[in-house]
Amino acid sequence: MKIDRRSFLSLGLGVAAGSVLSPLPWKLTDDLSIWTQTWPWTPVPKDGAVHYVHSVSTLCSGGCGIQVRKVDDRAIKIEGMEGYPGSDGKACNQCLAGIQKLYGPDHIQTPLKRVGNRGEGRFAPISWDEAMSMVAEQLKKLRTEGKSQTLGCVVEREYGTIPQLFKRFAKVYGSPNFMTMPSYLDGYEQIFKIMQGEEAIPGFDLENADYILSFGSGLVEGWGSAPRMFQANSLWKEKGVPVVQFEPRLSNTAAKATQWVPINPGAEAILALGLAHVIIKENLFHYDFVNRYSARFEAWEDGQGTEQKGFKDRVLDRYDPRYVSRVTGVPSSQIEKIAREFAKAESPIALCGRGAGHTPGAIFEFHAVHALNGLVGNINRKGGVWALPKPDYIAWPEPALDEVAKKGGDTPRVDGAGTETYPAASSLTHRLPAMINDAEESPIQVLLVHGANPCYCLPDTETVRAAFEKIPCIVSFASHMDETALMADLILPDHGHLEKYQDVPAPEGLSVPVIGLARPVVAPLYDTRHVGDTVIQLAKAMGGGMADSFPWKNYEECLRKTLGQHWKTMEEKGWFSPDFSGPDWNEAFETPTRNFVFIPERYGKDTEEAGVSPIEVEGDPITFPMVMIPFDHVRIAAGPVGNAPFVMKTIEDTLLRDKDIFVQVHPKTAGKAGLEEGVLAVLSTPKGSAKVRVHVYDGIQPGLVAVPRGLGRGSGDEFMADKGVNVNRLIGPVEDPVSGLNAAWGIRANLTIA
Amino acid sequence: MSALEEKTKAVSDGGGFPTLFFIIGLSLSLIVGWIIFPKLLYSKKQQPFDFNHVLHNEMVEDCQSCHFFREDGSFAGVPKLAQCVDCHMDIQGDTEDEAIFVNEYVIPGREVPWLVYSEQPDCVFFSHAAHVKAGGMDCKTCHGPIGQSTSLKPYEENRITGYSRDIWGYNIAGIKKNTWDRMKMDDCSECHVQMDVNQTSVQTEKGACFVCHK
Amino acid sequence: MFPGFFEWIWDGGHMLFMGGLWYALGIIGLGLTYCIFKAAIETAQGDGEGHGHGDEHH
Amino acid sequence: MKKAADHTKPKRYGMVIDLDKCTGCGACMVACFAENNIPFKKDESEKLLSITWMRVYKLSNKKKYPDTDICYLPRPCMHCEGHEGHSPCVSVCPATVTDYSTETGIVSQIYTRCFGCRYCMAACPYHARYFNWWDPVWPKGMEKMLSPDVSVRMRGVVEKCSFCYHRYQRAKDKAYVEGRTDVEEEEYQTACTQACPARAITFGDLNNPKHKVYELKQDPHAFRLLERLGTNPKVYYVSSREWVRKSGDNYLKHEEPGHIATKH
Amino acid sequence: MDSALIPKGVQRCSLGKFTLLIAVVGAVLLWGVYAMLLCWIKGLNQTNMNDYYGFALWIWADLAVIALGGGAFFTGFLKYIVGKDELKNIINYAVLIGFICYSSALLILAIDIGQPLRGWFIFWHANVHSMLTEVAFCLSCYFAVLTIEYIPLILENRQLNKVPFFHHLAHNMHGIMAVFAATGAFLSFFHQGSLGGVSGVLFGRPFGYREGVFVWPWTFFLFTWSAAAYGPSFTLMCTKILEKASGKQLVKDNVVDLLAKISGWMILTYIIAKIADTLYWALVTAPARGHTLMDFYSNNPVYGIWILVLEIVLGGIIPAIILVVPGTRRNGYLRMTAIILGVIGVSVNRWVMVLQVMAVPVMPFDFWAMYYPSWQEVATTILPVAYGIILIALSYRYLPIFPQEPELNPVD
Repeated sequence: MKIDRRSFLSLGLGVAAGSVLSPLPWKLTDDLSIWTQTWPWTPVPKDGAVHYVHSVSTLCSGGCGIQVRKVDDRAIKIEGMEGYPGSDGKACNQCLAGIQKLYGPDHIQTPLKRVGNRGEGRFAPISWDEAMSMVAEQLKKLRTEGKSQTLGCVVEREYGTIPQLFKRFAKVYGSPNFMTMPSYLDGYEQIFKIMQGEEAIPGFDLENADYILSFGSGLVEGWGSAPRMFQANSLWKEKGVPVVQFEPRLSNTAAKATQWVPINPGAEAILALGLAHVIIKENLFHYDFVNRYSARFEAWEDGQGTEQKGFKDRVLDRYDPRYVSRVTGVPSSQIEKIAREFAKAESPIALCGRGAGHTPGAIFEFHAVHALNGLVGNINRKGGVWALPKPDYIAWPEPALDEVAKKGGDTPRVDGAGTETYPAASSLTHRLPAMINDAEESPIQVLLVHGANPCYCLPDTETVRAAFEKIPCIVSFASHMDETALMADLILPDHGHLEKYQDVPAPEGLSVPVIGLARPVVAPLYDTRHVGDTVIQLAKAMGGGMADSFPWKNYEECLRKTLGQHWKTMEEKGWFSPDFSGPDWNEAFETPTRNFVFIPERYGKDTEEAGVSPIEVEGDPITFPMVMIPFDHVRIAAGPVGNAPFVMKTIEDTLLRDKDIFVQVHPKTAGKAGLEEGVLAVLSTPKGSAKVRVHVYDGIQPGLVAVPRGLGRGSGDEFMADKGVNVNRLIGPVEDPVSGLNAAWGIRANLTIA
Repeated sequence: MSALEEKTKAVSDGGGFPTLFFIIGLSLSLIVGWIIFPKLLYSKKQQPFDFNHVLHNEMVEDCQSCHFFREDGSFAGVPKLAQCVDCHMDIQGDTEDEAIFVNEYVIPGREVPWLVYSEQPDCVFFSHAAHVKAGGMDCKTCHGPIGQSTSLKPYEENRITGYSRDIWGYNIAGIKKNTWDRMKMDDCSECHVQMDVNQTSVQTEKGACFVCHK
Repeated sequence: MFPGFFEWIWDGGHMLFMGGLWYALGIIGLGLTYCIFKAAIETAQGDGEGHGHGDEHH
Repeated sequence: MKKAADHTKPKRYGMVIDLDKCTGCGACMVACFAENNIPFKKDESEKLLSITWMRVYKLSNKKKYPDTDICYLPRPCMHCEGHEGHSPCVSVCPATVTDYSTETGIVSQIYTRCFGCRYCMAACPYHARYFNWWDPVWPKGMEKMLSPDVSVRMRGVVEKCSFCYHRYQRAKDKAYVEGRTDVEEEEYQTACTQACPARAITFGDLNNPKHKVYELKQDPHAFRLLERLGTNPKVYYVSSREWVRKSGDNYLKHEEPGHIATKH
Repeated sequence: MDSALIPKGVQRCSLGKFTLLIAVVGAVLLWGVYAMLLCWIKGLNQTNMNDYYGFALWIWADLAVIALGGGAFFTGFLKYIVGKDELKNIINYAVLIGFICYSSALLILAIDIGQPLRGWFIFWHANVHSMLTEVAFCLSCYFAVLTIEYIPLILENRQLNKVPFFHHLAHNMHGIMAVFAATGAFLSFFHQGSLGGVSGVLFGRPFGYREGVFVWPWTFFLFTWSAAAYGPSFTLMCTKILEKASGKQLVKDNVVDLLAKISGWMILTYIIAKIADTLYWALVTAPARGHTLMDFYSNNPVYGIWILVLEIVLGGIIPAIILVVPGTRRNGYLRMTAIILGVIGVSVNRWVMVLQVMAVPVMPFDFWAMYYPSWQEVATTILPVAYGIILIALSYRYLPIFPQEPELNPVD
């Protein structure tokens, strides 16, 4: 049979006709399109029963009350917990995106031992047993050598059972060097000590205040508890509460304020005293409070019997609005107007702590601002500033100290806090790097770091790194890879924030004390261990008195016992609020005179002579004609933990583009330097230089270069690592001579075209 | 040249053979399309073990005893292990399937990986509450008389789309005899049009998309 | 696309638009079928040589 | 056999956003990302390639220091009603992917129907629509955070804010199980509304006098974006600042905002 | 070697030279195909399009080639319906160009959409209110018509025509070509219009939006008109290019003159309508939405008022005058200048109606979005050009495209 072309054609036609009449082509077309609707590689989330778990998030310093939506055993989404004090149903960006930290790729999965050079980031997984015995051996060795004081502990904040376990550990081990990371709260802590004689933490009754004076505080930029501040801000809008923001740059807070008053940076203290001048001169201050409950407002006799000028005269002498106007750049008419409005308000409140409060600032500033609150008598009063007692629910028995512990504990702290020079300070961690670098042998031999990220957060990170290089043994308890963990010899990973129990004294800045409970939302995903358990087990491994001081089986038992009767409330409600009703003014102050002291003892003779002058920033004005100021942006986390991917996604393209950070300069400043919007430039300071892009912004004082904080992470997931510049690398600490706190608000800088 | 060849040539010249070839081609592709293709398109999978609905139905009130609504209005679907263990802590009867269930799933506490015949694509939002609670429909209308089954049929999976054959229906041409034969969008829409449910779309004057999609 | 589809509505827009479309498609389809059939018949009748195109096999 | 049970009064879900309260913190965006399975990639700084159903714009009064002022403006999908539901995008979609429901006033988008012609994106003056230029990828383990309430989108389709419609579906289910047919105001709130720490966003039925939005939209300082185009959006903004209100639409030199726009 | 395939009575270059040409252009084609595959496999992230620029270079190319391919339908309309019989000498070429343009347009659309495997949804789930649906339907139908018009041409190849069936088929198709052409013209009128409607109906985009009658914005009619006006110019331009390339006159002057004259008058009437439309838009439509004309042409690095001048004056008024006035029209150089200006003019118009629509900010606080295509976009846009050259070369070599060629170039 010969199959010719024609037959072949017919066959083909037949096949074609048959196909059209069969379901094959049609079904295939349909199925192919359905295939594209859910590619095999497109994840399909599994459905299940939805339920919510209440917890408190520790990702931000505010401590947001959260509820986590779960579908079966997967955590899906974080929302705010209704009724949680302060944040009440809301949460900050970091905490909202917290699920990404849980499931994200930078969650440390197992104990790690450094195998590469310091900071190189090469680690090998080891077992918990091995890791624990390595640390215990190191510690034992040090102790037997009589160098127990060379143990250092760095944590983020002092309060809560976990930092207290570290503190106790250091104490029974025999070291005074338990350190916390700097924050504006350090300033308030000292000011409460010297002006009110109290060991206290600040609470601001912002919801009831009716006039807000903010000396550069980023009230809606992460200052205190972010969600609480946003709600307070909205409340002010609803009630028409005036908010005055003094700041050299139009920040979000300034834009939200009723009035933005541009001010020369660093002159805040002088401005506050200028306002005080008007208030005193026009007799607008709170007579009752000033006359009955304060000291040294008028002239007084010192110990030697010499008469000293009182606060009133000093202020009247020196800070008349014309002078203040010259220094601060704020017109004197404005100073007078604001002072009058402030003093005449029912509950006016003056706040300080720059930006989100990551650095303390000069004690003069805290003093001057707090003196304003004193002048209007708005202390421990509805709508005022409260000195809240430090959380006292942790009432563990005093540990028995052996000889080593006593001897070591009595040695002066490495950072100088609590010494004669800086008696009011409890921690001056920013001084630690210099101390280590200046010594031949590092005064810290073993450093335990938990929750803090000194290698990123401390000023002058290059120096910090150099110091850390010198520490023979660094142990990190990080649950996510951070800059400090990268420098560690050993990482003993803590559970993630959604995998564990923890008491969270929070939220920051609230005028009533609250203790929240973080609890495991999901079972730990990896081979991690609760840091509380790790510390307890380490103590047990040390044996002897140390083991006896940690009588708990595990952390959970420790926490339950510590919270005692409150545990049940916390389990049910998610938090408890210790009884606190502020004392009357006649009992409120524990200074020797039982008064609010306008001029504290340690205010210093020298300042009396010279008056308060702005804190000078580092650098010589000729090489560095501009001044760099860091600023906080609410969409960038500048604390120990960097942005989650979702939060990275919200960062504006005028702050970060690809890997380039933008610095903000006034059009005039840009013009002078020949810079245009978006160009690459080199920002240099006495501490170093970095490649940046220029954002020309009308809302900034000419001569300044503003750099966002929180970028330039050297570790973490690909979504945040190596983007932009860490501003802490470009700025160094400036020591406040009175408090020892870091008073740097900026640094001299130059910006030139790249 | 043989006689046959001659014949062929003659026929092909006269046009008889092309018709033959046309018919051959036609029938070949019809056979492929209607018979072989459906067999190739679907892969058969067995359930982890067999399940007897009739047997269980005798012991419970109704379908919702096992396939229940949660408090939040969502539908639990195929029961989880937790529900089954109430009775099946240990082996009750003497079937091999129950033994598999208890030994392989109940004792190790493993969820049974049931293959769900009516599993819709991810883009579908199907509200059981709207149909059963608000609409008063019975299960059979969509799921068929599954309650009367004594064993589970094999699960057939479309090799291209990955979806169950029950969605398109067992008839490859997509023809249905019963309401439960198919579960495509048009089948949902047919009923929605008839019952005048959410016919609020501006574009189609039929059901708005966000009624059944998510 | 066809009456009975989910997106179909019996309104002026659909009838005009789709009517026009099917009308055009119909003409194209019918025209093409006509040409093919006619050509097939002519080929079968073998009178393909008389159209007077300037082709070589004339 | 028509069934009337499901016929609830037509609603027009919408928002009123108080720009005086909005601090530009971005919590609405983050909540939206998490709620709606929005993908994220290594670099999201190119905003024209970054999917953000809710985008917070930064407005400036363009004045010189120290008279400069800025304002943040969160922009979800406006769920334009246009003329009888013919919003800019709905009428242009060639494949009936996007639709307007007269029951809820929500503009829907069915990703599996979309074939990615992007005509709707060209039509939307608010840039509320986003294209999946890339296949969405979740780093290993992170797909655990995906919500089953919202379908994961595939490469090559357009997506946009749905007013968290799935929450309405969930709320309805709950109502049905409890023997109700309708959902209460607080039962259906969008993720951004729920998350906004400044409580600047209010969401509800613009037709229902009992809902908060009903009254808020009548604020003399309320305005809508680009009202003059006739898009008839369902998102209202309130600002006490005149320059902000003026930034909400285009005006010729001599025109004053209040007198031009057709209100409500 | 391939002389058996070459039409009788004409001369063609050597096969080697021809192969070289095809190879060179083919390399460009392959480059385009590579880019096309990248877009299909890796997705549209290969382009520089973004969420502000959802329509970009491709869609411009699409609109432009369809406008230029308008020569096919309009010449067909003139020949078969109006009865301008001289045009039979150029209609084959017009059809070929139309075929290339439309097949390219379809290919571009297939690359442009994010989910090509679902592209058929536009037919299946059609939304008849969408201009794009109309475009898709008419475009594919008209492409079918063009294919039908092109097939008999192919069948007239010397070897193919020897097959009796093909011979008859070609003959029969020629016989009822008027019916096809009429259908094609009907379809074309509509889809050219709907392409204009694509941006004209965007009431959210004041730059593109136009008022109109019923569902049709003015751009609907302007696009049809301009395609009819400029399409023949493009056919003439392609003819000239081919004449230059082959070194032979292929169409008689009277045919060229006739088509140029028709094109000229069409351009003239079109540009008057366009000016009226522009004035109405600038003085009424845009101001009612708070825009002045200059809002659309300032504050950006590219789109200045020059673009309007280029489109209307240089690309409209000037070619119209040159082609309408017999004296200037008959001057070969001036005629060619007018034709080129016209082609530029209509291309600019399509560019403006696609890319500038995307670029102009609508929200007052938004910014001009600038865009430049990625190499993948450029390559896939050049792909149709290479494909067109190859198809023209093959067709010209092996098919009797130009009936007047043997007469004008007698073989010795």
